[in-house]
Amino acid sequence: MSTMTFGRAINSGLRRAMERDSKVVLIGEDIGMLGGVFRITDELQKDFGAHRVIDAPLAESAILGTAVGMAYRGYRPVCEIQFDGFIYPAFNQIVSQVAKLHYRTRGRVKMPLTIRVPFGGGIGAAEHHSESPEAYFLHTPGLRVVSVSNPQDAFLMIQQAIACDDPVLFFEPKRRYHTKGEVDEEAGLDGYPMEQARVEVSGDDATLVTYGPLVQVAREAAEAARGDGISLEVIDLRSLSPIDFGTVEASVRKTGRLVVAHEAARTGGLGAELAASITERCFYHLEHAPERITGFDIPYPPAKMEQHHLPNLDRILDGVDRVLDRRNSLGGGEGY
Amino acid sequence: MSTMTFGRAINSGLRRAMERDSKVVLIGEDIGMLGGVFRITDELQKDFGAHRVIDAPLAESAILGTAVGMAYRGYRPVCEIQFDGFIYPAFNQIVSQVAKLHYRTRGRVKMPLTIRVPFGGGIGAAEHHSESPEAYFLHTPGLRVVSVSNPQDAFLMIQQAIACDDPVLFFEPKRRYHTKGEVDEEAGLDGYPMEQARVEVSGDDATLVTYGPLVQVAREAAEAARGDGISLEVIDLRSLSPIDFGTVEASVRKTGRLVVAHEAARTGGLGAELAASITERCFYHLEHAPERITGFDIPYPPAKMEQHHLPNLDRILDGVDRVLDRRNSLGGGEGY
Amino acid sequence: MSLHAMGPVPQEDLIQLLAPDGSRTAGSGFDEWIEDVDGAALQGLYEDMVVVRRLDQEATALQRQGELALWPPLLGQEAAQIGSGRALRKDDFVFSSYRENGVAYCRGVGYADMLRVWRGNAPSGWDPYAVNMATPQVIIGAQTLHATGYAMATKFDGADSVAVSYFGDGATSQGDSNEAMVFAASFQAPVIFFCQNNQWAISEPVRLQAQRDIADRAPGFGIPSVRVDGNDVLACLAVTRQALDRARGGGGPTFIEAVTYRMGPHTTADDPSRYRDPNELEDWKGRDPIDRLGRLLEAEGLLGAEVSERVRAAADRAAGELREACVSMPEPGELEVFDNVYATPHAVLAGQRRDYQRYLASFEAAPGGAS
Amino acid sequence: MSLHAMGPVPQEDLIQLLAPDGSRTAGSGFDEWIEDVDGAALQGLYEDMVVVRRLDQEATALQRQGELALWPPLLGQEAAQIGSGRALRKDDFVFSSYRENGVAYCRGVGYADMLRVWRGNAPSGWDPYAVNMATPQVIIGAQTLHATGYAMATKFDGADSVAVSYFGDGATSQGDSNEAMVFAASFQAPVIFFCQNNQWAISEPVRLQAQRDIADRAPGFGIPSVRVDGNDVLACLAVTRQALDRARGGGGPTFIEAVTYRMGPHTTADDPSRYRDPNELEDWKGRDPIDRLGRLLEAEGLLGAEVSERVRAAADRAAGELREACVSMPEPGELEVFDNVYATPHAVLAGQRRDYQRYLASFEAAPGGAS
Ligand SMILES: Cc1ncc(C[n+]2csc(CCOP(=O)(O)OP(=O)(O)O)c2C)c(N)n1
Ligand SMILES: Cc1ncc(C[n+]2csc(CCOP(=O)(O)OP(=O)(O)O)c2C)c(N)n1
Ligand SMILES: [Mg+2]
Ligand SMILES: [Mg+2]
Repeated sequence: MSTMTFGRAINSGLRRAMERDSKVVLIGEDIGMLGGVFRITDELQKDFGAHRVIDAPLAESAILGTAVGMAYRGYRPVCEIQFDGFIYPAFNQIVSQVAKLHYRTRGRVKMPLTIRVPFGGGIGAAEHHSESPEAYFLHTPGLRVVSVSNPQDAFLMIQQAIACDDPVLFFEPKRRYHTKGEVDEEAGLDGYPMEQARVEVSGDDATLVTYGPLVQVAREAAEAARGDGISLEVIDLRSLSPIDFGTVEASVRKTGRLVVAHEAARTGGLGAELAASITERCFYHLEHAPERITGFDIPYPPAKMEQHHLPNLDRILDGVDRVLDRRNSLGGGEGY
Repeated sequence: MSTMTFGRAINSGLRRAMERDSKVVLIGEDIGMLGGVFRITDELQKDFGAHRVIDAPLAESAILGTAVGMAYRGYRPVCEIQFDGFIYPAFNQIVSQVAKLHYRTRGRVKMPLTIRVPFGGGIGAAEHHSESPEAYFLHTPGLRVVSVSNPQDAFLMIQQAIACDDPVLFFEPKRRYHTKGEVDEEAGLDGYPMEQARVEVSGDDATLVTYGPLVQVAREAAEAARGDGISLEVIDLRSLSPIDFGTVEASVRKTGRLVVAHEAARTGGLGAELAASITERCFYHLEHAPERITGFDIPYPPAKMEQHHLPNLDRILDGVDRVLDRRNSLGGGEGY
Repeated sequence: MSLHAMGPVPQEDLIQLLAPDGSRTAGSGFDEWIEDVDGAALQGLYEDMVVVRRLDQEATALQRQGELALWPPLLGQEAAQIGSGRALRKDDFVFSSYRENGVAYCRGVGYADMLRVWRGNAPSGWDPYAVNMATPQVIIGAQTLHATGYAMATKFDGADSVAVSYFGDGATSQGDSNEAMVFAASFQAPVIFFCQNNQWAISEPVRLQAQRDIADRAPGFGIPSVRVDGNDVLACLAVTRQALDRARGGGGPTFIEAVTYRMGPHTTADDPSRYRDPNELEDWKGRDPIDRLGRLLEAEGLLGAEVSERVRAAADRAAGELREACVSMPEPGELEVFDNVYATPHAVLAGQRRDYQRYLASFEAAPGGAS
Repeated sequence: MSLHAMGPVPQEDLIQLLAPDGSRTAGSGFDEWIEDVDGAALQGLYEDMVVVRRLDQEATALQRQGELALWPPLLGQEAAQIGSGRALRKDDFVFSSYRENGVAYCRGVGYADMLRVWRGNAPSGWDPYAVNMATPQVIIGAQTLHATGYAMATKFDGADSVAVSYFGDGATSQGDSNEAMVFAASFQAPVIFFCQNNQWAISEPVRLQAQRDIADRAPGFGIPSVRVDGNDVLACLAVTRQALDRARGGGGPTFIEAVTYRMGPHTTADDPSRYRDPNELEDWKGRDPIDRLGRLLEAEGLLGAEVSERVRAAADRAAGELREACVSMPEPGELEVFDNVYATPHAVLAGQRRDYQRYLASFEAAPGGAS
């Protein structure tokens, strides 16, 4: 076990993957000498060479498109998108090529790409630097989508993503890059599959589901709720496509109440899918309609306004109060 | 009133909009001399000139990007995307520019673009020619999204979309282009706002919501169900962003049961949003979890397989049976 | 008012080894690249072109007869495709668009595999690794990046095979095609950009896409280019061989503009009479790639009755086999839509497959339908 | 192993009117374009550059002091921005990236407006129509298309104003920038592509993006280009004037590569010591744009104590006003996040706003918090 930051854990995971398989190559903007704007690829070019850690010209479509070509030749490219908001120039290659090539070629050509995306807000950044585009990708058949919430998962899941024969969007909560945690660098990849959600906190009164940057907030919410006599079960989804509905369903069958939180816009976000699917799966166990605590349906706002957009502890607890029919900002207070 | 095809109705609506406002210009691939691959812009270049109906070089990002520039100068560009699957090269311009410029400029710069997208399947086409990408856009704040289901709406809503000061994605169900219907070309634009859903068929037992190409199938389903003693209420959403939840809510409060159908992939599709929102809004009126009848989570399949992907009459009726707890493919049969 | 600057396509400066009248053109500087092409080889190229044209016509007919959903004819582009396609080594890798069935023929693609996707039976036709050619790319320009990435990886491997990307004049307008040149130049990737400028992108003339010759664009990216007579199979062979040689030797990418003409419609769904002058077609018929080589063969006594007969028989046989492969193709199964979406198991999709299977089964259970 | 072909940036063939030592360079062929630039005008350009550098330094200091969230310095690029910016007419329209605060200054953008976005107070700073300049574009390359479309529309209107797009060397790799050249050429749009090649795109040297001089790319698209000494304010003024004149006269687009150097970090968040040789900076200091014009002024007796003092005072005043504008900027309101998402009412978003308002109000109702 060693203590390391989130960012360092990904760096270490990338190094492992590169050591294990010489077909793993990294490609992205500024990832070489600079080590990436977040230093996630620090030292890797020095240690593995410029043909394993490739500083790409400034063109995201080409980063993805050439990675597709490399995958055709048996490579496992790991593409870094510098910030969430810069993934859109590559959207065409991701949606029409990366996602479809295995299907198109009837399984002949594998696309084991990993697309690393630092995502989410809370860092006081400029426009296009704080977005949460995951819903676009989980609506795209052929892709897998994961998001990590702690250094240990970051270390292992980046390796699992790279080892996976399907393309994986790997969403890194950039505001947690400097968070420290324990990492067991000896842990094997088979231990905990990346498709599986994890119950982070056990509880009985309501189920709170989230992923990535908000897992920490959800833990804090559980803590705060406990002080109020409410027992929250917190689930870190980890995989956003496919979603591990089984784990959430088991929890909701127990609690009867679901709150889902994410930073992405509400309409058409992951929360809608989770709420709809869980309602289908355990309608008769639900005591209240699932609540979504999300970013609003607005472009990501300027730094001094992001506090009014991002779900935080209070907004999440307000949602918990709603599913529990306790007093909340929209009324309630009869039940429980 | 005159009888005309769906395609002709859009053509006529475009002509009206161009006559009314000289700032309306059309831009797209093959829309001039050819009149578009579906002939929707037939004769318009001849009548309005090459600077009003612009054959663009083969580059969708540039079609959208130059349209943004034209909008800066007070124009109202109508961009034609040749087929649904070719919108992705323009995704970056749509999501980061078209959708955000009004917000970014604090209301100073309007983006009254209309983006016409022939969408959906059922025409036996090759890959990338039958997709339903609407969910990507309804998850994108700053955009409006509509879809039309009949010639009269097509004629009016294309004009409303062009007249709207916000950017509008205008989804045209390409498999209905040759469907004929009555069109009142004298109807005014204020009559029926494009944001409003429409109850197509009144009924009491369950609410069936859809849009675009499946509205016709939904009507047929209502007809078939009636023969079985089931009274379906059919709603054509018309606007996908914003969704007119009020109309759906009123219906579900009456019927207690919701089925939503679309061709797009299930996970993260519009159906998820509708199911989640309606569950929130009328949880205590629901007798059954909302059902989604959608395309599967697969890339759009080849022509000879599309019948196994597209929601059709039987699959929709099976969904109706499910919300009514009648016998259906997955069991049931106790209730009702 | 014409909004854009258009003009006729100039025919000077084309690399040409064979004039439309069948005589050999001197002074191209490319003769050395076809020194080894003897009489038998010329006859082979001729047969290839005749067979490919015949296959193309048969496929067009199959579409008219309802056996194919769509077909993108290559009529007129045989020299560009056979000349370049026959230059390649087995371990080179092709990334093409949808119109390169002549190249696919050179790579050894079988007839059923060639038609599968156009019949609507499968998402694509063949195993790319069996013939070292990716299946058709429909998204304009996308494959130029795939070829570039493949070539970069070839270089990582220290191999000397070359990636070849085929695309049209219209594709040069797409961002992807230009980014591909940036990457190819920066990484000195062993890739060939083979642009068949067939003068049209559906209804749009090349002068809407490019104000200068297409071949003029690559040098600005640091990529040498040639403009070749695309209806001259010998010239296409020669320039491709030179480009391959450069790439194998570490000299990086080459851009080839093959100036040719799409004599047919864009696809069988298109009606070119709406947008182009029939005289243009007549004009290009005088430069027909097959007639041209035929005249050379005749002049050299290489197209006697026996050879003609052999070529005709080969074309007939090919057409017959193509038709047979088409009509005898097995229909896809009901649950095939779910196959190969992912390489590894996917719980949500597995659930959808299971439900759909039960749905299908419910019809057997209750013959009256599901409702 | 170096995967890409890199080399030093050649300095020949640059259009130059003013040598680094302050002497006038002869023979550029561009003298006619600055014939009217008299002593007072030279002093004006000098003052502009000094003021803009001072503003830039003040903004950098404000960032260090926590008053701004981020700042993208233009240090070293003053001549490129002032030379081109001062060539424009009021009715021309600028589409820039994030680094063109010198151009914004020329357009008359106020200080608070310049800082608003970098302080994090607003999605952007100014009203584009008040100064005929779009607010900063962060998505690399996107604005090249906006400028092209604006120019197309200008042509529809029969107006003779020109759209000018500013972008960096890195931006030339993006598909959008290349598509913009395709459209600009095809529609002969009155647009200027003004590329400030400051040698770096964050940590990536220009030779990763382009194997040939950047200015060499445009001609292949049918767009004339010039490569100008970007640290020579007179040359930048001259080439921009020529390009504007061509565009106004119906001659279509021009591409300008201004060869300059980013003397500071990419932004205040960047640490260039990780990737670049300090000698490079020293080298470029010898070509400093302000010193250069200063030497000319001195040689011509135009930079006496009085003028120097006036310029210094102007810079001090500007810096003071900038600081004051920054620190006195009102904070955004709680519900401002919901404003201007749409131009017309939007029911779903209105509902979210209403709920959030009630949520905020609930804290007042129950001081203990919402839970
Ligand atoms: C991204 C994209 N946009 C539009 C289309 C529709 N489309 C198919 S072929 C074609 C014209 C292509 O012209 P060109 O590149 O010259 O190739 P050719 O068909 O002449 O061989 C167009 C516009 C497409 N397939 N992909
Ligand atoms: C589409 C996109 N990709 C990546 C980035 C991140 N990024 C911001 S500036 C920059 C470098 C730009 O270099 P250049 O075009 O030379 O302009 P300069 O900063 O030197 O003025 C990068 C990669 C971005 N803003 N947009
Ligand atoms: Mg073509
Ligand atoms: Mg730069």
